[in-house]
Amino acid sequence: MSTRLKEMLVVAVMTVFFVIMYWGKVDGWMTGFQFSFGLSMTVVALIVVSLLVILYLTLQGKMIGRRVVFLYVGISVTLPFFMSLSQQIKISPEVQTLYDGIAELPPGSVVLSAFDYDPPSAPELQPMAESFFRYCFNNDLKVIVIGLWPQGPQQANMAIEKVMLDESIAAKNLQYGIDYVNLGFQTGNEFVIQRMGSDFKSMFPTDYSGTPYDELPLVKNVKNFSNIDYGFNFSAGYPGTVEWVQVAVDRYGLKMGAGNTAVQAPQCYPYIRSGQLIGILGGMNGAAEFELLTGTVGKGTKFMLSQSFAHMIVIAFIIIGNVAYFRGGRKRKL
Amino acid sequence: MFNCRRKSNGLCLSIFIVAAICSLSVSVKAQSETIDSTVVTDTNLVVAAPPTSVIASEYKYDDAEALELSWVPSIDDQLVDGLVLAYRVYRATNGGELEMIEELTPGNNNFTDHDLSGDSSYSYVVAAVTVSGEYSSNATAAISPEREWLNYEKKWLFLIALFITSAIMYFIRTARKKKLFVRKIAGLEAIDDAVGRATEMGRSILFIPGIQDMDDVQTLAGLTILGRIAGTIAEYDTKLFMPVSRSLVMTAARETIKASFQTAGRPDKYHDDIVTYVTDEQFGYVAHVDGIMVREKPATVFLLGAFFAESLILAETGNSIGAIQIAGTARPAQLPFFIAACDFTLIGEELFAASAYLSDEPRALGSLKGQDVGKALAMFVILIGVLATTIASAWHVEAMQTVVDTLSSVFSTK
Amino acid sequence: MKRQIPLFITFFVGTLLILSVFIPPMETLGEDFTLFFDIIAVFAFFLGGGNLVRVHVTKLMKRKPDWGFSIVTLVGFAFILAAGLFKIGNPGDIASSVTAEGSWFQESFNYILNPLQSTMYALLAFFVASASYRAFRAKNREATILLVAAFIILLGRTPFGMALTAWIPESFSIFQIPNLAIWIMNSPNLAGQRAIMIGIGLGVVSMSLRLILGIERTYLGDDRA
Amino acid sequence: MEHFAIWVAAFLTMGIFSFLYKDNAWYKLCEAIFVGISAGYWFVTLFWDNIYGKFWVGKGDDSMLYIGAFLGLLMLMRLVPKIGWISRWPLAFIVGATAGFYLINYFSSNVMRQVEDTIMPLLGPDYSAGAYDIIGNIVIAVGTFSGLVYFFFSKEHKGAFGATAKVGIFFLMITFGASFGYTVMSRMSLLIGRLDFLFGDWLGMIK
Repeated sequence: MSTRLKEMLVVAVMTVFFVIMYWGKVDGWMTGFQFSFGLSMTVVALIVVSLLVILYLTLQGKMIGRRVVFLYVGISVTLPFFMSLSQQIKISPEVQTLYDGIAELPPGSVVLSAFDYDPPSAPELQPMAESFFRYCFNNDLKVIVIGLWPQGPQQANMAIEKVMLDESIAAKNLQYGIDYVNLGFQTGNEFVIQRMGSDFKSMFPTDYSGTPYDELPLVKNVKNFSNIDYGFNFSAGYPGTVEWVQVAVDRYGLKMGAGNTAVQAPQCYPYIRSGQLIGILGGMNGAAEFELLTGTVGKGTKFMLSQSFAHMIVIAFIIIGNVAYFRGGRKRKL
Repeated sequence: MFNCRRKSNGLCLSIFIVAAICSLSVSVKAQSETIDSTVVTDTNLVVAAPPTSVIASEYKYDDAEALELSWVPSIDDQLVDGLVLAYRVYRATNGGELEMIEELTPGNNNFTDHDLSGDSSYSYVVAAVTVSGEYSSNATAAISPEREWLNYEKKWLFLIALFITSAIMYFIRTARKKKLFVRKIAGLEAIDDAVGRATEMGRSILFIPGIQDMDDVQTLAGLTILGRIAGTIAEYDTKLFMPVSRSLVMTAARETIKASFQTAGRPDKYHDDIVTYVTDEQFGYVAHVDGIMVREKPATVFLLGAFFAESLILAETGNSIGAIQIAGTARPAQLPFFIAACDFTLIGEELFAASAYLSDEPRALGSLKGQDVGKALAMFVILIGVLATTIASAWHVEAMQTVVDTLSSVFSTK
Repeated sequence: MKRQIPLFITFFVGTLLILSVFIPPMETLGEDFTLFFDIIAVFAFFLGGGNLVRVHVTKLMKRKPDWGFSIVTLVGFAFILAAGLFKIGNPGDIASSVTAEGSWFQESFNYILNPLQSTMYALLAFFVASASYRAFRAKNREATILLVAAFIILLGRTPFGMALTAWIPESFSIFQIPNLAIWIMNSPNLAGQRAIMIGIGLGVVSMSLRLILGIERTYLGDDRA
Repeated sequence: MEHFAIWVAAFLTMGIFSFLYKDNAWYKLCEAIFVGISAGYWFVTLFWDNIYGKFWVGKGDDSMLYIGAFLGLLMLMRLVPKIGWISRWPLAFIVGATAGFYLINYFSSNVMRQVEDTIMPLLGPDYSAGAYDIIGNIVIAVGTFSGLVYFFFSKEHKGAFGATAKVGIFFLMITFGASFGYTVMSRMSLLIGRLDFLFGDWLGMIK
């Protein structure tokens, strides 16, 4: 059979599978898989064994190609979705600091949350945003949303919509404009923060849906950062936490915490040390820890297993790569 | 509740009474959510002393747009928690009516009023707010904000920047007279070889100046390096192509290549299609460049400029087609990926030094030497500063503390 | 002349912006510049967008390989401009926001651009793994150090790594992998970051000076051309 | 309609993933769609934010805006071959402004600020630091110092100077390793997000 034919066959089989699954979802007879504990362990064992085989092959001098590595990454992220294994999550100090900082806010405090990310970074930041809103609404904190990234405010709306489905929060019957406000996006990066230092309204004359600033009871009396009790920044790059710290914290003395993508987080550690930031959530791990502290189980916790598996696969391949290298090195010496 | 063993039992008692009234009033507050000054009931009239010594003064180093206000908080605010609910700042412009401009939390004793104009005069009143009403201070004298022409707070920033720029300029001048030593930078040594290899293999060269626009210095650095190597490429008669993600970068890159080809004596080799605009979208651009890479299979790939997450996608794809890759960026987060997937990587400062280094022009090389003066200064200050502050804090040596204070006032950027 | 005036403009504007930081009445100049820049960038798009169209039309006319895909690009480009600029397919009247829910423009973002962006971004996961497999080898001392640091961070940020060294007594807790990871982030990593940042700062100063003084000027093209 | 949209999204998602196997027509189609749609999308966003938003809705009387527009028009002179060189003026303006703006900006935040932050008592204020913190402080001071030595251009890396530069490289390598580790974590999350879309939102297979 030619390669081309094989490829076509694989695509055809996959398409049939997708159609059946989708039909199942729409029709309602498929509500999701869950491997039993035994099956989960068997799958894990199979992966480990196959990795050992690869290690053995490498020792024999047969290097595997890129595509095999790709395949393993795909498998190690996908399969844990269906596994019923649990793992213990340990709270790191910077997450604890962050939680303590929020926990000491009295009910009624005004919280500014800046959404500086877009959909591609949502897997890491959305779970944080959800548990953040959940905490704020459950504890009667008033939330003002803004965004320095065009899609930020939309992500905030999605998170709020989702959190509103919670029974405890739905029961509070929160009002837009009184309990929370989404002021939308503004261009200008750090200059927006700078201008907000003197006047919020000049940067956000209307909210996300066009209601004038002065008609929103929550923000009507909010002039600048001095009326904000706490700031929280969800950041995936520039502009983001670095800019917020440099302008809002350093110049206007805002108390601030941040949730960052794991890539961004290391750059913000110096700010925790110097006290400019009160804690940070780094990546999905941070999200899972925050979920644990706020007592909700969201996607952060749920996907941590995939995350751990993926790390293990990367580590395994680094080891295999090094085995190949040292084996090759010995051969040269001989 | 109160520890009243001291002599001032009278004071203690009065505090107790006020506190009792206050706790009553707080319950009133809880009932009426908003602070309404008209709510006055007979039983709990809460009187507070107004703030005193309200002074409006010039806000330093601005463009006549702000005034600073300070006051001594109401004595009741200082003695009893929760009696004063807020401070309200009122402003009268050019002797007109008072209007409220700000409400501050208790305990505050200053406020900066921005968005003023140098043409008007302003006077202020600060009032302490309790549940029963407002208790206003006397009005301040009318004052106009003034414009300062120089910001003396930034004098040290100015002087140190001046010192370093002078050092750079000094070496630029000296370099014209005598050749200065500059150490080898590995990635740069390899550039000629990389261009040569593409020529030998009869394949093309791909140049990527990062994904930022012309308002990022890293893009400028990338383009200046392009200016240095485009000449060699023209001489070798190698095919160059350069998809870019910004329209302005496209324009500037075309000018750069045209000029270099001209200088190399091969203006005939130049045509606009060397540089093409793809899309401003980060990953849209990457999707296209990745595709182009596997289809064109360039022998050499340059990745010089500002890179974000796409660094590894590009570098890994380049690696998979077996291209020689020379990368450089000043974004620390992306450096490890270039180091892992490319043959040579210019780390941070080296990216900016590269064009000077490649030009072999004495003036440009001199500027590198000037940079070293800055580094030496930074190292010296770190060394002295760390030693001094360690000694000062551990053994309380007065003289060392002076050194530390001086240094921190000089280098303070807050 | 063709080169003298631009060189003077660069020198003048550059010097002005440096000085503006120290002169309060001119403090907003940096901000004005970003405003200028944004506007110029929109105008420049006519050049970029025009180039995009020209490249694909040429490909189509000359029937170069894969010319069919050029049609897709051109149609997509035209479609989104129509939906965005003329608000075709927008619910409500012409005054409604272009990103209003249900508008063609917004739906194209949600169901076309967003999946494409996110997936391209997710490809990184695969490349990260293959790069680690191929390139992260203890070839020499430097590479070994890099490898070890990466290893500790990778382990330290997962529950598995936490479990691995949980047996270490509390008094030596620094050697537990998660704590070690944090220590690396806060100390040696910070030191390296700082050295890089200071170097970059000085590199930018020197590079900017070369531009302002006209020592680097290839971007201005050639007098003769 | 909703069914169609989610299938489109899934089709595009898998098209991009197919590049991992090899370059193919499916990927090329996705790439063509991506380039066309995103280039237009950016222009539309820029137009509404910067042209409509600033000239019509915003403070239209701001003379600064018109200087920007004037420079923009000069840029378009490029389309007229004879006076194309005028477009170098706005370019020169941008380069000058970028250079000037970043010179001080980087100097203040990258040089002054970092130096200021590195000056700290090694033993903590009044011996307050624990053993690990002291080691950490020393590491920061030594690392920053030796890292700077590595970047020196005008001195050959030989002798004691070379040894210090070597230590500097070690620190840089730790930094890169740490960044790498963190990035792996982040990138895996992105993939998880995408696969969650495919298996969860689209096929409904995740409980």
